Amino acid sequence: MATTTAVPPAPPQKVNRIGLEVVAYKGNKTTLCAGCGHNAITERIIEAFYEMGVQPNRVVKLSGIGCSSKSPAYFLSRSHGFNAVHGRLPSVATGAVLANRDLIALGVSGDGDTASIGVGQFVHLMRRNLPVIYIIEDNGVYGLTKGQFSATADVGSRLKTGVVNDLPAIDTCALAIQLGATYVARSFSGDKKQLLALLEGAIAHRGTVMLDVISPCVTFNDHEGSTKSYSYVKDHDEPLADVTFVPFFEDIAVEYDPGTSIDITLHDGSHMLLKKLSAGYNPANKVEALRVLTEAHDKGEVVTGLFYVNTERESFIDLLNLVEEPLATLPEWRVRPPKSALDEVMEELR
Amino acid sequence: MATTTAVPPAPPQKVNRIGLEVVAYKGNKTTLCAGCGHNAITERIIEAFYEMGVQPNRVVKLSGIGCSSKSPAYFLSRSHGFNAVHGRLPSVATGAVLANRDLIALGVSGDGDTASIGVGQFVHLMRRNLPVIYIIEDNGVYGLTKGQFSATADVGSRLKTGVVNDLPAIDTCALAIQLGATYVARSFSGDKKQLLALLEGAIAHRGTVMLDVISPCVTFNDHEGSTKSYSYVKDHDEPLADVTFVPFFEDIAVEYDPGTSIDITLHDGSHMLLKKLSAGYNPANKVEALRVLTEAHDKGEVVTGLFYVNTERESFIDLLNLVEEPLATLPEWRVRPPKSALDEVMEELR
Amino acid sequence: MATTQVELAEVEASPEPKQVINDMSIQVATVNGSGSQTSNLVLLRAIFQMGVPVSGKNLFPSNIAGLPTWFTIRASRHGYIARRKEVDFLVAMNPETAEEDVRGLNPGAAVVYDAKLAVDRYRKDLTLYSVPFDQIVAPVCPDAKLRKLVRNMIYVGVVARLLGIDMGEVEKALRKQFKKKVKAADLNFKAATAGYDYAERNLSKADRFHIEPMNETAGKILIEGNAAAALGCMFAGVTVVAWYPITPSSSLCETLIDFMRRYRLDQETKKATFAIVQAEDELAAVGMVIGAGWAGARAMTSTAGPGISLMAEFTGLGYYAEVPGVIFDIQRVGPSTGLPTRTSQGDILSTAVLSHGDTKHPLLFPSSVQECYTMAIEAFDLAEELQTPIFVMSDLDLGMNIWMSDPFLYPDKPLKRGRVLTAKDLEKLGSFERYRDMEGDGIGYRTIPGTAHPAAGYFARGSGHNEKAVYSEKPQDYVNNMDRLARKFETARKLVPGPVIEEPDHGELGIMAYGTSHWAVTESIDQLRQEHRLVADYCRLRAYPFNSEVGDFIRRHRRIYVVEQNRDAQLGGLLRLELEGQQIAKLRSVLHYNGLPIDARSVTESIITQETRK
Amino acid sequence: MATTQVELAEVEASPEPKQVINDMSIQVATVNGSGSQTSNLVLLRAIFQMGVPVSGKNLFPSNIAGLPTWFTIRASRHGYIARRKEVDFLVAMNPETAEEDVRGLNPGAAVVYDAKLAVDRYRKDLTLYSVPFDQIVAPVCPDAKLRKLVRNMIYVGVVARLLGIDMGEVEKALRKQFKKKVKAADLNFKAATAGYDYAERNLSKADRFHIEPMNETAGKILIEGNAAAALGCMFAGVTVVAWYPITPSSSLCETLIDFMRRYRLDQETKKATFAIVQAEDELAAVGMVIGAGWAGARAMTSTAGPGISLMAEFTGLGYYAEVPGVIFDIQRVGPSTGLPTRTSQGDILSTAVLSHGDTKHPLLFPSSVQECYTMAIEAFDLAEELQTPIFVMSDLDLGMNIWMSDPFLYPDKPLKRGRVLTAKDLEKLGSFERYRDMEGDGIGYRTIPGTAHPAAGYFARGSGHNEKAVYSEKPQDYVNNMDRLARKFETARKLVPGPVIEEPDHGELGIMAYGTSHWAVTESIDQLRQEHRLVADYCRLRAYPFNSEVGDFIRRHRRIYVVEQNRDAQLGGLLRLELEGQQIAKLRSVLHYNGLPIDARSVTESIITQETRK
Ligand SMILES: Cc1ncc(C[n+]2csc(CCOP(=O)(O)OP(=O)(O)O)c2C)c(N)n1
Ligand SMILES: Cc1ncc(C[n+]2csc(CCOP(=O)(O)OP(=O)(O)O)c2C)c(N)n1
Ligand code: SF4
Ligand code: SF4
Ligand SMILES: [Mg+2]
Ligand SMILES: [Mg+2]
Repeated sequence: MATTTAVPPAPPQKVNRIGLEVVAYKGNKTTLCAGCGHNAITERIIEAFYEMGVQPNRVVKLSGIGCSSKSPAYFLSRSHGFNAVHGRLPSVATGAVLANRDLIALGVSGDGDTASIGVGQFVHLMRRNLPVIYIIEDNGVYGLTKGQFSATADVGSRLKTGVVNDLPAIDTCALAIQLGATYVARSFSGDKKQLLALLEGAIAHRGTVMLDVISPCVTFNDHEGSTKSYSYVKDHDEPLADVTFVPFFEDIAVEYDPGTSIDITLHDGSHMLLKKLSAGYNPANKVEALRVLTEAHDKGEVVTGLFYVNTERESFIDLLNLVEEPLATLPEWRVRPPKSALDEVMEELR
Repeated sequence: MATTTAVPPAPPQKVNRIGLEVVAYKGNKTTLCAGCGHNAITERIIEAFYEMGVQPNRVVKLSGIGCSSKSPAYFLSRSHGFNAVHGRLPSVATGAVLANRDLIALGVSGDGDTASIGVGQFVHLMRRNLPVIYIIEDNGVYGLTKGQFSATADVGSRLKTGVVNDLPAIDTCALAIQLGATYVARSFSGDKKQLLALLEGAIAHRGTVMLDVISPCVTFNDHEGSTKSYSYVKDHDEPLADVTFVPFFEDIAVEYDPGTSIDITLHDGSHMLLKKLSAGYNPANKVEALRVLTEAHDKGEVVTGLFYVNTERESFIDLLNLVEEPLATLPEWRVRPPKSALDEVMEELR
Repeated sequence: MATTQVELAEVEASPEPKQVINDMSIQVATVNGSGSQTSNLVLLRAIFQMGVPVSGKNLFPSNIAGLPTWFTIRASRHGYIARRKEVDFLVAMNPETAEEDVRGLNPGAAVVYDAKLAVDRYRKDLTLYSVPFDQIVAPVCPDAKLRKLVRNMIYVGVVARLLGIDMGEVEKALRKQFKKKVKAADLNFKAATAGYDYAERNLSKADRFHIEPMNETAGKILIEGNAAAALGCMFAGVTVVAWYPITPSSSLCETLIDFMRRYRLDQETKKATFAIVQAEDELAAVGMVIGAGWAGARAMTSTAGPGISLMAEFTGLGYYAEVPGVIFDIQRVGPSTGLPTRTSQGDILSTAVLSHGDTKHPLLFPSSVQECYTMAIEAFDLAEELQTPIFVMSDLDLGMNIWMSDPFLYPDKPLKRGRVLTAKDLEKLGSFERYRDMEGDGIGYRTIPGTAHPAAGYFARGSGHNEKAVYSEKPQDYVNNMDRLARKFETARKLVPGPVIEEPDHGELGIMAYGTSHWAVTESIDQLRQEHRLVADYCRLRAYPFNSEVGDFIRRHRRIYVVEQNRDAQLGGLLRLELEGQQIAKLRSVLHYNGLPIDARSVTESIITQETRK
Repeated sequence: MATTQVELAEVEASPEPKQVINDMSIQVATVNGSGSQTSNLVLLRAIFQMGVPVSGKNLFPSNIAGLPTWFTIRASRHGYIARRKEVDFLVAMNPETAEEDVRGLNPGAAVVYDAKLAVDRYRKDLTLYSVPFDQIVAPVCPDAKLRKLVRNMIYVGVVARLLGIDMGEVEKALRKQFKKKVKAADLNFKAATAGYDYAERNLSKADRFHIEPMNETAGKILIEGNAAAALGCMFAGVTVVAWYPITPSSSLCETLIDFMRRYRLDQETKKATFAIVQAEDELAAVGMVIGAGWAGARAMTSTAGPGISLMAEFTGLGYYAEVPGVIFDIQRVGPSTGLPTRTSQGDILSTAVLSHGDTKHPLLFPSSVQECYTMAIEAFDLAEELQTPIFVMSDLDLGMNIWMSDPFLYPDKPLKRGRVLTAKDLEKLGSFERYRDMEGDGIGYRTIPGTAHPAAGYFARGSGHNEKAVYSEKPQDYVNNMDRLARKFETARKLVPGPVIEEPDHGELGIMAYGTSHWAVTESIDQLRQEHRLVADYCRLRAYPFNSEVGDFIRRHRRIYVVEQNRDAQLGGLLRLELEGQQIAKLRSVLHYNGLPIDARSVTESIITQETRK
């Protein structure tokens, strides 16, 4: 499998840097439709965690309800997973990460799960900048309930039933940027290279990652007129910048011409290189990011790439000033104050 | 009371154009704290509906739960009111307006009611562009539960208890614009002239109006360090444009120099005049509006005025292609199809 | 029942016949998304057209394609339409489940199977028919893409041939199924015929099962409960519908959309006399219903368990602010997400007391597609008469499966809009008090927003209020209001549909059931009498709260078996909340909660074991 | 109880004394936001310091300032701390309510009133003390802005003088109240003294009521239930708290924040051993609790009725995915928003079956501040032992009012973290099955995310699953799992705190109660015996599900009065769901639901009327 680092593709390696084979990152057989975009994303996730050499036991997989939300069962079967209720994985993820700050939380949601029933919790997750990788497998419909429109369906897109959507789509990336997420990108399930790079960058980022991945529903929403169909995205996808990721454990690419790229250093020291395709796009500028998104949105274009990244803003964990160890496993003596504490309080109440 | 039209202030009139005295627009005695910003907004609402000569029976007042949400009891006591559950007036308002398209729905919410528990329904109300006037009486705290921070509290603002807010404020205006609301403005409970003009424009607008009114909580959040305090807003308020409203039943102002103002024509033919104070601000441009808001937000400034207005976009009522009459009171023969219809269906099922 | 009993009498007389005629269940095992649903419905409809009573149960997985599904058609000359456990005739198309499916059969059953599966390996005591589907489909359907679908139509022909189903009826059913799509119909019928011909040439009938023409379905219709409920809603004059998709409820609103577009557009203007909104979630859906009901519209939503849980806060507001609204709960298996595509009656207790505080809701229990239709209409009347949310507790088996029924009757009563004061009324009265009990039945008078009269307005709220709808924290105001609401619930007791009691023999044994459990119970009552000489009277509950007939029925019997499809005996629970100890002492439970529709055999066995224990 | 009974015996003996000593209720009527709360607590504390048993009930409106509020202090030498209906000594400060307040008094009561109110107009049969507050306050407090507040401290002095409360104790109480704020304390004490002096000079004692030193409060503490619960949570080792503000629950988490900042910061690093998050709403709050509990933390939230309704879906997930968590419900008056500042026991039935499907939850019923503390600790142990959400059903009266209590004891048992497998355990076992019933009690073994072992991971879900936590729609897997959950609930029955039974005389009459109703019941039991020679045994329930002692208690008695503070007899309902008909036949209800804390007189009267009807 192609790694995205600058070093010339090495001969296929048997194990990654922590000595695990790729099977350690696989999951159960998918029960999704053949050709479903979600399956392609599953493969990239497996690749990304394998290549980054993440210990599967450190990962927690969270999801809501939907075809997309089923997918965590199809990767990283060694990791703990929690298939929660519809639209509310953000709160479950928040609780889990607060309980154990060492966990790498990966949330997989759908556009219905996120933008319809889940938008309230989505808004507040983005706002807290909790270290969570939040992926929307975005097909513009409710797949699991047989193809009703979701809130990301674009105006004018038409279902097989002939129903046309006349409400504006919610742009989850624009929302995430406005609300405070610190790593916001959009990609396409079919774009192996870009998606893998963005996922690896996400794993290295410390803060809330919001990754909206256009993921066609071949059964209910993959036909002409659907802006979430393969054909449509292929035609209308204009990548914002050519994203390349360099894990911190590999030496930084040399042959990139710094003149043509921005180099973002992520929390673990790894680097994100954006080759500037679209003139002077700078992912550090909120206003600019919102402009690009709003304009593309109005033109019905699908812009992909890393729109916004901020490695400065404190994460929710920092704000809470938590001890270094996971709260969940603190020993009794650290969580039950001594008798003297109780006596003191009792004395005050006399 | 001063009207905001261009005609020189007439001698105080006893009745409005539909022959009602201002008492017909008043409500019960307020039970809010003396000096609460919400009370000032209540007065402007009474004025606006009186001056616009709206028939009180056509108005429905909706609210969630909070001090702000109590205020509908203090104006328009002839109108029907519904004090719903916390954060969910948008759905109740939607149902009411669908049931009776002739109603003028006025929703009064708080920042907690809207931006915290209510943000999910808020997002989708804005998206539908249903004709509803949605007012946030925004004080940055939960007044009724004794002053905890809401999601519009600015970073760094401090409560009397000493607790400091370290999460970014949600900018409800930026959200509303991005999501599709067609009349989005911010004002200040203390700014009689601007607030009245914006309210009158709101009444004339057909589509979703989102009006965020900074309304200091004198009991829990009106002290130095609170960006929602009178003092703070007075110092940091930079009006975007000087808003003046001209009801369609009065002849358009003459002495305005068109060079220095934009004239927006609203659905009922009334006019909204924006004197351009800030260089070339044009409320028809989403991107521009978002830029202004995002930048002010980062600078900790409070910009007030009409940020965005769109009189073109179809309202949800139009999209649903409803009959002209209120659905609620359609006679039986129009809502129960004839026997022939049943027979036809039965035949098909044989 | 009478008719059935007569038939049974004669059955009892004659010994178990060698040939089994019009009394079997046929199961087709395939994978979902393979289009087999169409084939199965064609098969079912063809039998139905031959005058033979049928029922169909679709057992499908909670995903979109590629997982095992089983469709069971029961043909019963006795008119039994409950699920039957035993499979007599299996069509084995799914490699994944073929072995299990075949091993599960009783000796003497028949199997049509895809040759590739070679299921003859597993059993010797069955009649096995091997069919090379791939070879048969190839010539019929050159287009490889379509084969996967058409393939399934082949077994229709094979089964028709083996059971003696008239191909004319098959074609008729098939063309009905494909409606205007003539090309598709032709292609599929070609496939069915190919199957028929293959069977004729290569398979010699060796099993006992036969379908023969009868005259038991004349004039009857075939329909799913959700479609029936949708019809009811349309004829109830619903104007505002807010919903959020969820299995097994979605098809109710989706069918409703189709019906409304056909019959509820204004003749001249072609504008809609209704608003149907796909809300962002269930909290919003029920919120819209509350808002619309308050504003005077007939409003409804439809959902399943998870949605009901999310509606808890708002339905409490509906109860306390006294707002009409209709909520359909097409029950599926819980707790939580549970088994979204399996059936259950597991929501009734928590729904009866849905929301905190002293909140109570009336529930309706439709047991047939006909009642889905009639109770939908009743629900809207009750909601406006009682000024409160009404829950219609259907389930997946009723809502999504296809049922045989007499055609529905056009409503003979006008809409009951309840106590609403118009501007004219207010002219006379001068004023009104929203929450005053003028009639002594706990129900007040309301006005609709927009009513053109200065005295029309009032303030609805979920917080404490007095008779004038003014905010109040006065202890006495609160108590008066709560006592009136309790009185209103007593009025509901009289207004909701009462039980249907069948008490031919006034024995000491009684059975109580509701909803879809009804069909297994009526069949079980026959089994009890025929096989165990045990006579049972029957009380079918149609609503909560229960009227006095329910307690009386219990009083007249020694032992009462409450049959339901949940683990916690929830109807038993509701009975316990309302009855006297002496009556409660007589209650016993028959519980079925594996997600499959309850069957008569399970009921009979459970009752017999408990009877012998007594 | 023993002690109380002895005292009572002697009371019975002596005839009703002319002078009433340490047995009265003092009510202060003012408006909220006027700072009267401080004055009232000073008064209460001063009496407490004199060794006289006291209790305080604050009756306040659901707004922030300007509406009527009443604070009632009961001094009872018998140690009764339930609310008492009759007011003996009124301080009338509120123009809005003065007339009503005065007219409501019994003859012989005493009234201190603001001269301006001239309430002597209304009654002649009272002892009336007129006090010109404005004149008194002016000299004491030159700063006009502060007067509104200080004004209220004046009546403290007046009442102290009239009832004979030692001003030394008043000063002590006042300084304790103002903690470090010496200036404020001085100013306020000046005001109190001014009141005292005024009374001394101008008012001559003419009523029967006196406070005299006793020795019944030595070593005792004064605390609100919410603060007590917060202490319990801290000593239970809670690490993740997610909450959303709501009356009357907010003060639990807010007090917890204070305690945790004091005692739960790491000694060296000063970093927090806890995370407390104000969530965006209750759905998120409970979702965070579920996420944290699943990840191994001791997690909790606290809310009231409306929040409980919003938590319905998630708590069903907690039940079915088997995730520990503690949820406090500080009950207020419903339905819906109801009366947010009034007390009730109206959530218990709907909470026991909260969420759709066959879902059931254990509930704990604290009746004292001490139990708020101990049951908080038990709740966390039970949640992790049973791997399920546990609800602690407190109420506004308990949570927000100040109660006298023995000091709390430091926990003598270590935390019970339940069945958790570590990496080491997994080394030995090799593998594990999350939902397998290894011990026969329905409780499985779980692993914590992050456990460093390849076999540690499992997939928690709200959808159907087998013992290995793998998704399953198999009917038998579902049934096995649900039956195990039912077994687990039977285990809960044994683990939750059992009833406290007081059966001195084994009579035929029994009383059952729970939570704050306890205090009215114990007093009522004395009244029944003294005034009606009626002996009643008492069974105080402390949790749901009920253990066998409950049924046994009923069996031993002829009639059982179930006393509770709701309209629908909800505990009665829970008993009906679980008991046999014979036992249910004995149940009668005593219901109190006007939003005020239940009082003994109401209980006694209700029982007597029902007894005479028998
Ligand atoms: C509370 C609740 N409401 C409704 C449902 C039914 N439901 C299951 S999945 C789904 C939508 C899934 O859409 P999306 O998140 O876009 O996922 P996709 O299937 O398209 O990948 C819905 C409405 C549910 N499970 N829970
Ligand atoms: C479901 C629910 N949760 C919590 C509450 C308690 N509550 C009442 S008002 C309020 C916040 C009000 O804040 P805001 O909307 O800003 O109004 P304000 O009082 O500041 O005007 C809360 C949390 C409630 N009533 N319902
Ligand atoms: S229905 Fe659509 S989203 Fe669901 S699995 Fe199939 S292709 Fe994917
Ligand atoms: S508490 Fe604050 S928001 Fe509430 S009424 Fe008082 S000033 Fe207004
Ligand atoms: Mg989707
Ligand atoms: Mg606020």
